[in-house]
Amino acid sequence: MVNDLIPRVLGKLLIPFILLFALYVQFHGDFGPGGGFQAGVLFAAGIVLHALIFGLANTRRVIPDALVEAMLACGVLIYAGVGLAGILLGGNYLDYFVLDPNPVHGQHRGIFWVEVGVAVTVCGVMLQIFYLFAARGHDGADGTD
Amino acid sequence: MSLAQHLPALQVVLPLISAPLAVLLRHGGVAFLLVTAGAWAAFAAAVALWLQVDLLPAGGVLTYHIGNWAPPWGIEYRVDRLTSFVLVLVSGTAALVLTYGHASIEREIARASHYLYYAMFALCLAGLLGITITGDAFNVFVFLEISSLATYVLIALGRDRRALTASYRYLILGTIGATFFVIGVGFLYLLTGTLNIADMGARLRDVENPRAVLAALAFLTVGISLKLALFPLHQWLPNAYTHAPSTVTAFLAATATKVSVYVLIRFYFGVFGESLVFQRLPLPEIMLGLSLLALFAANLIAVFQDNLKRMFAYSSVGQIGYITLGLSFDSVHGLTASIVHLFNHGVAKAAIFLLIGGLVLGIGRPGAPPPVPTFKHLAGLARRMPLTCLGIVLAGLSLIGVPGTGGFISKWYLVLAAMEQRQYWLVGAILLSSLLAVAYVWRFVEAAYFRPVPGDGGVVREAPLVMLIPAWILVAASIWFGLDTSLTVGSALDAAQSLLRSGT
Amino acid sequence: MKRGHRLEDPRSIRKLWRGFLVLLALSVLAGALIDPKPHFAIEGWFGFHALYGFVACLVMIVGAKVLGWCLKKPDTYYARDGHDD
Amino acid sequence: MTSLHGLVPHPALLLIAGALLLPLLRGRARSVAILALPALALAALWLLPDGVLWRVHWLGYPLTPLAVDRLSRLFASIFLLLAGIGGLFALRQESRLEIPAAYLYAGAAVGVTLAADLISVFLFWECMAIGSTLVLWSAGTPAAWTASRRYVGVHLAGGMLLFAGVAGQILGTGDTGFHVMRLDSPASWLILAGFLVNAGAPPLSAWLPDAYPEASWSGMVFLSAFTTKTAVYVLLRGFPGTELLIWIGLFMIFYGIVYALLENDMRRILAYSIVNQVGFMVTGIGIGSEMALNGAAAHAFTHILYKALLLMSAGAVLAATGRRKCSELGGLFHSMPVTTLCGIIGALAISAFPLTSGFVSKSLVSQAAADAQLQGVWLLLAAASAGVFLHAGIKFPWFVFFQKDSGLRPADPPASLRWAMLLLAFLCIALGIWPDPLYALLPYPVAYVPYTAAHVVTQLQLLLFSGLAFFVMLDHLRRTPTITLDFDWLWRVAGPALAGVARARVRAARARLARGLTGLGRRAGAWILRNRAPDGLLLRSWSSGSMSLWVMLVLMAYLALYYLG
Repeated sequence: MVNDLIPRVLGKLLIPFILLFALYVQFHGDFGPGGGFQAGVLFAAGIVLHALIFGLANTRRVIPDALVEAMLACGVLIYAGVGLAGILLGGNYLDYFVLDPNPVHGQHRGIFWVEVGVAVTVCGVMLQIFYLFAARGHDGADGTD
Repeated sequence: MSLAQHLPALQVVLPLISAPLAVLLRHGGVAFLLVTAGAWAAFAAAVALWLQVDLLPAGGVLTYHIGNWAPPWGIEYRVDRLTSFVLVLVSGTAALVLTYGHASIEREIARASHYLYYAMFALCLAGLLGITITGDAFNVFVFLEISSLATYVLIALGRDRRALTASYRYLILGTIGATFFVIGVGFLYLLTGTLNIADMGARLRDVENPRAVLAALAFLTVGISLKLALFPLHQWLPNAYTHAPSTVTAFLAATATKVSVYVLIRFYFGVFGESLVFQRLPLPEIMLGLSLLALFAANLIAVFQDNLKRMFAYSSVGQIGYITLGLSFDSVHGLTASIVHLFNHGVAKAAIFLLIGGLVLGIGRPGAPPPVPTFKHLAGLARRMPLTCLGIVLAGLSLIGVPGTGGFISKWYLVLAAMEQRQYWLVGAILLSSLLAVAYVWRFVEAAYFRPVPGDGGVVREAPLVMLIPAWILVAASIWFGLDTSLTVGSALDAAQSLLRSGT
Repeated sequence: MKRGHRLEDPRSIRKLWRGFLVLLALSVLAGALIDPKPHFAIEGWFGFHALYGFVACLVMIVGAKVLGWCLKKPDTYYARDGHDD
Repeated sequence: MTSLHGLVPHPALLLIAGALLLPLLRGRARSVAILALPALALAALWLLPDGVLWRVHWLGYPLTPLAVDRLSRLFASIFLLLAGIGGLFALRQESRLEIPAAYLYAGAAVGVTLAADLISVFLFWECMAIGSTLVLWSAGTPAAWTASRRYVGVHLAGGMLLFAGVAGQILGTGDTGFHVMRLDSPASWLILAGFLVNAGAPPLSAWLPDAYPEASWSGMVFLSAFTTKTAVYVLLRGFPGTELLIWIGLFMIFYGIVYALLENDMRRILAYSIVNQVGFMVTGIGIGSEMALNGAAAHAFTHILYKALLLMSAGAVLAATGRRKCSELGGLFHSMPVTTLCGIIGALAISAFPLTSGFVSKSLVSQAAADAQLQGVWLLLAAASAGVFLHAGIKFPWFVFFQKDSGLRPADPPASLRWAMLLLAFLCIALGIWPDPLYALLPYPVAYVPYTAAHVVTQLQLLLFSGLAFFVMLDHLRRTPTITLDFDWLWRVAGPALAGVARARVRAARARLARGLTGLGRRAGAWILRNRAPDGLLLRSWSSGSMSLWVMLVLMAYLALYYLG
């Protein structure tokens, strides 16, 4: 689709907004509808669109496989890290109240980081699935199975 | 706040964290170190928890509130005697298998996937530990899925292409099992409005709609029975065990089905209560029948297998029959037998599959994909791999239930339980079925010790020490727990008594 | 060794037989000299043990023969058709 | 473990530990260890005082794995003595497995005699089965291998009976102690059955002549001594005076005689004669008076010695000639004078000839029968004495060492074998002449004098006339290369054949049913048909669909049952 003008232009226009919207959903999750899962999916959708328009190879240059796997891992680590932070700060595992002197702020902070972890992991998983399916038939040797 | 207080959380979190780290670092060797360290840390935590529970008065429970939310609302981790017992088994096996596995994994899994293997192993371990320790029914489901998904990947990592279909079959059936489980939990949630297992049990007594409770019980029973491979829902197991990498087989055989049994015990005694499950319903009869079928049919099938791993996989199905048989008695002795056998069989089976892993390594040619360990390969092997073969025979004695091995202890309690209820024919059945175990262990002995070495035997080396030592630790344990029963029987008796007391 | 050992000489065998018969007679006669202190009446009969030993052995041999007709098989019986595996 | 006599080790464990270490030794050190181990264990045994010495808790039960009284000391002593002499005899055995296995076996047998609770007895009992199987294996021949499989099968079955019995007894009485039991519960019947299997009682007696003769030339010496005599010991302790045992014992006696008379293989003759001799002991236990029990114990003691002597002479012949069949042997006295002499001494002892050890022990049993006014039993025992002389006392030496010259001229065996035989021969004669030391060891005080003129004369009459019967009937006793079917036919031929018939029946039934409409029958038949095929039902993998079907079925069944329940 690289040679089709309209999708290219529209894609270039839309993709930043999609990513931005994903971030909005992510950060606004506290107050309105949204949260890490939705944000992760939206973010991944933006990148999938990129791959559809500019080709998988280009997308893979932008977001390499290693980064996707790293995202998978980092998300879980962030989540678990928040939990451990609770322990280090004197609370129980996943205890948000102790993350800030003010318990309400602590709650916000805890939820925020947990949602970041979820978003990163979900995005990573989506992209990984997309890459695996998209790569089939082109460079099968790349698959991890 | 000391570290000791957070052990219940750390128990699960330590292996859990090692998984993403292993993925992040993308290097097999580093992943091995990380995950193995995580498993040993989990083992240390499990032992520490065991000691902590030991200090509590009889029937005492350690609880840990995740996120500091009080139990009926928040997720609670509960550690009692039975829990810590299973935790020690699971984490201990994982630590030994991981330590053992490096050499075997080098041969059985493509190098590029090593870090994946370790990550999945860590996830599986974390999932199993989570199932065991959590006191929240939905959390059980989550951890069940974590461990199951990791298990499917681990099985699919086997070099044999049939590993993929085996994994796929397990995926289908495992998902059905998990779905049934979650349907059951859903029913219970609707009826009681809580997900906390202890709370559920308390509120269920006041529930007026027995039909819905029965449906929940049926779904849970079938779902968990699938995961624990109760005959005739066992068909996923032989293929999965046969085609998975040796270390995976060893780990799963010792832990996965055992944790499922644990969940079943938790739900039967903790939620539904003894009187409903065992006195008002024909469940003990059904379970007795299915257990007997497992004892005879699965053991008989095992005798005819040609593939060593498959033979011992079927033997696992048979041995699970002993565990469920103990459950069906609904007595302290029966439950003790179940819990003890869960442990003793896990230890012996892990030892056997680890040694088979060494055997596969020994008979294979360097560089070639690992061969399938059939009886053809076994001819005269005892002379060339004496330690491996001797270890398999010794652990096999525990499967038979020879006095002086762990298996004897479990059978002793089973027989006592049967006699208590004056079911002498069952005593005969239990003892007869152990003759079938004799038959398949005997087949191994005959092939390994008495058949001449074939002319084109090729080069066969004894397995490396790094593999033999963990395997032999397990072999020694299976004999040790046949002689000194204070740990196994002590904990099991304690757990059985408190379970039966709380159920009434 | 064509001639055979002393014990295989027919003459010495005859002598041995004679000696054996004398021994038998002596043992029966000795029975007359002792005080048997019988527990059972039958034990007190003269020469009871001699007769009983002889007859009991004959009965056992004949019994074994009869049993042998029924149950005797060539000693390759089990090996023959692979029962023995 | 608390031990009052911490310095003295448990004799059985000492021997077993030694057996496990023996494979590490080589050459002279090994020979010394082989001879020293039983001696040390014997010394340890005699250093122990009477009474309960070890108390252990296991599985929540109090166990007493070491307790000594007169009866256990007697049996433990003879077991250790024979282990030592057998070790000397087997010193030159090529199989390096045999002596360690035999010592494990002997140690376990000693353990049974020193254990005062049922659980320890059972544990040592199973250990004995393992040790004896290993002794059998170490012969290394295919025949020994297949025989050992049947042997293990029978012993595992016996062990299971005992296991169930012990569990039931402990559950029923709450007492782990091993005392006199009455046959008033299923558990005690099971225990008795388990003991009797090892004693070689019918109908499972056939394991003994089936398996023992397949052992190596030295292995059978060990096998003859421990299993059956341990069974005698436990019967003595557990079931004295059980009348049933009289009849079982008498059956064993005559079974042994008749089968031995028909037998051609010299070692199978001796194996049948073990059953016969154990029959005497079992009968004695059944009579149950103090004298009868003394007799059973004394007879076990002397029998171990002379049966070992007989088997050593047979073993020496086998080692020298490689032949076992009477029809292929004969005339060996020419070149094997020592072996011949020892064989004859053993044969006289087993026949209870005056001045041999058998005379002083067997007399106790028949005297006890007479004292109890059991005329029928007494008569049968007298006939049996004659029969023993017939089948073992004359038949064995006659066909092996004399009869027609087979032309074989093997030399006497090497020194270690000769000395072992001579030692036993000496003991057989010495105990016959001077029985007081043996009598002093017996569990009850002995006020019996074997050497009265009346007894000697009547015994001589009995034996000499049975000798006459032998030579008169010699033509009918000619050996033919045959075997006689025994109960083992049931599991060697009939079982497999029945299974075959059953399979054929099921197949036929399947055909009939298939013609009908029932699909169920077809499936059952197909299962039988396929069960051993390589890609049959048992070996193939199931598809996910059929597995899911099963899940659904089980769920439906549960739901339906709950709904109804």
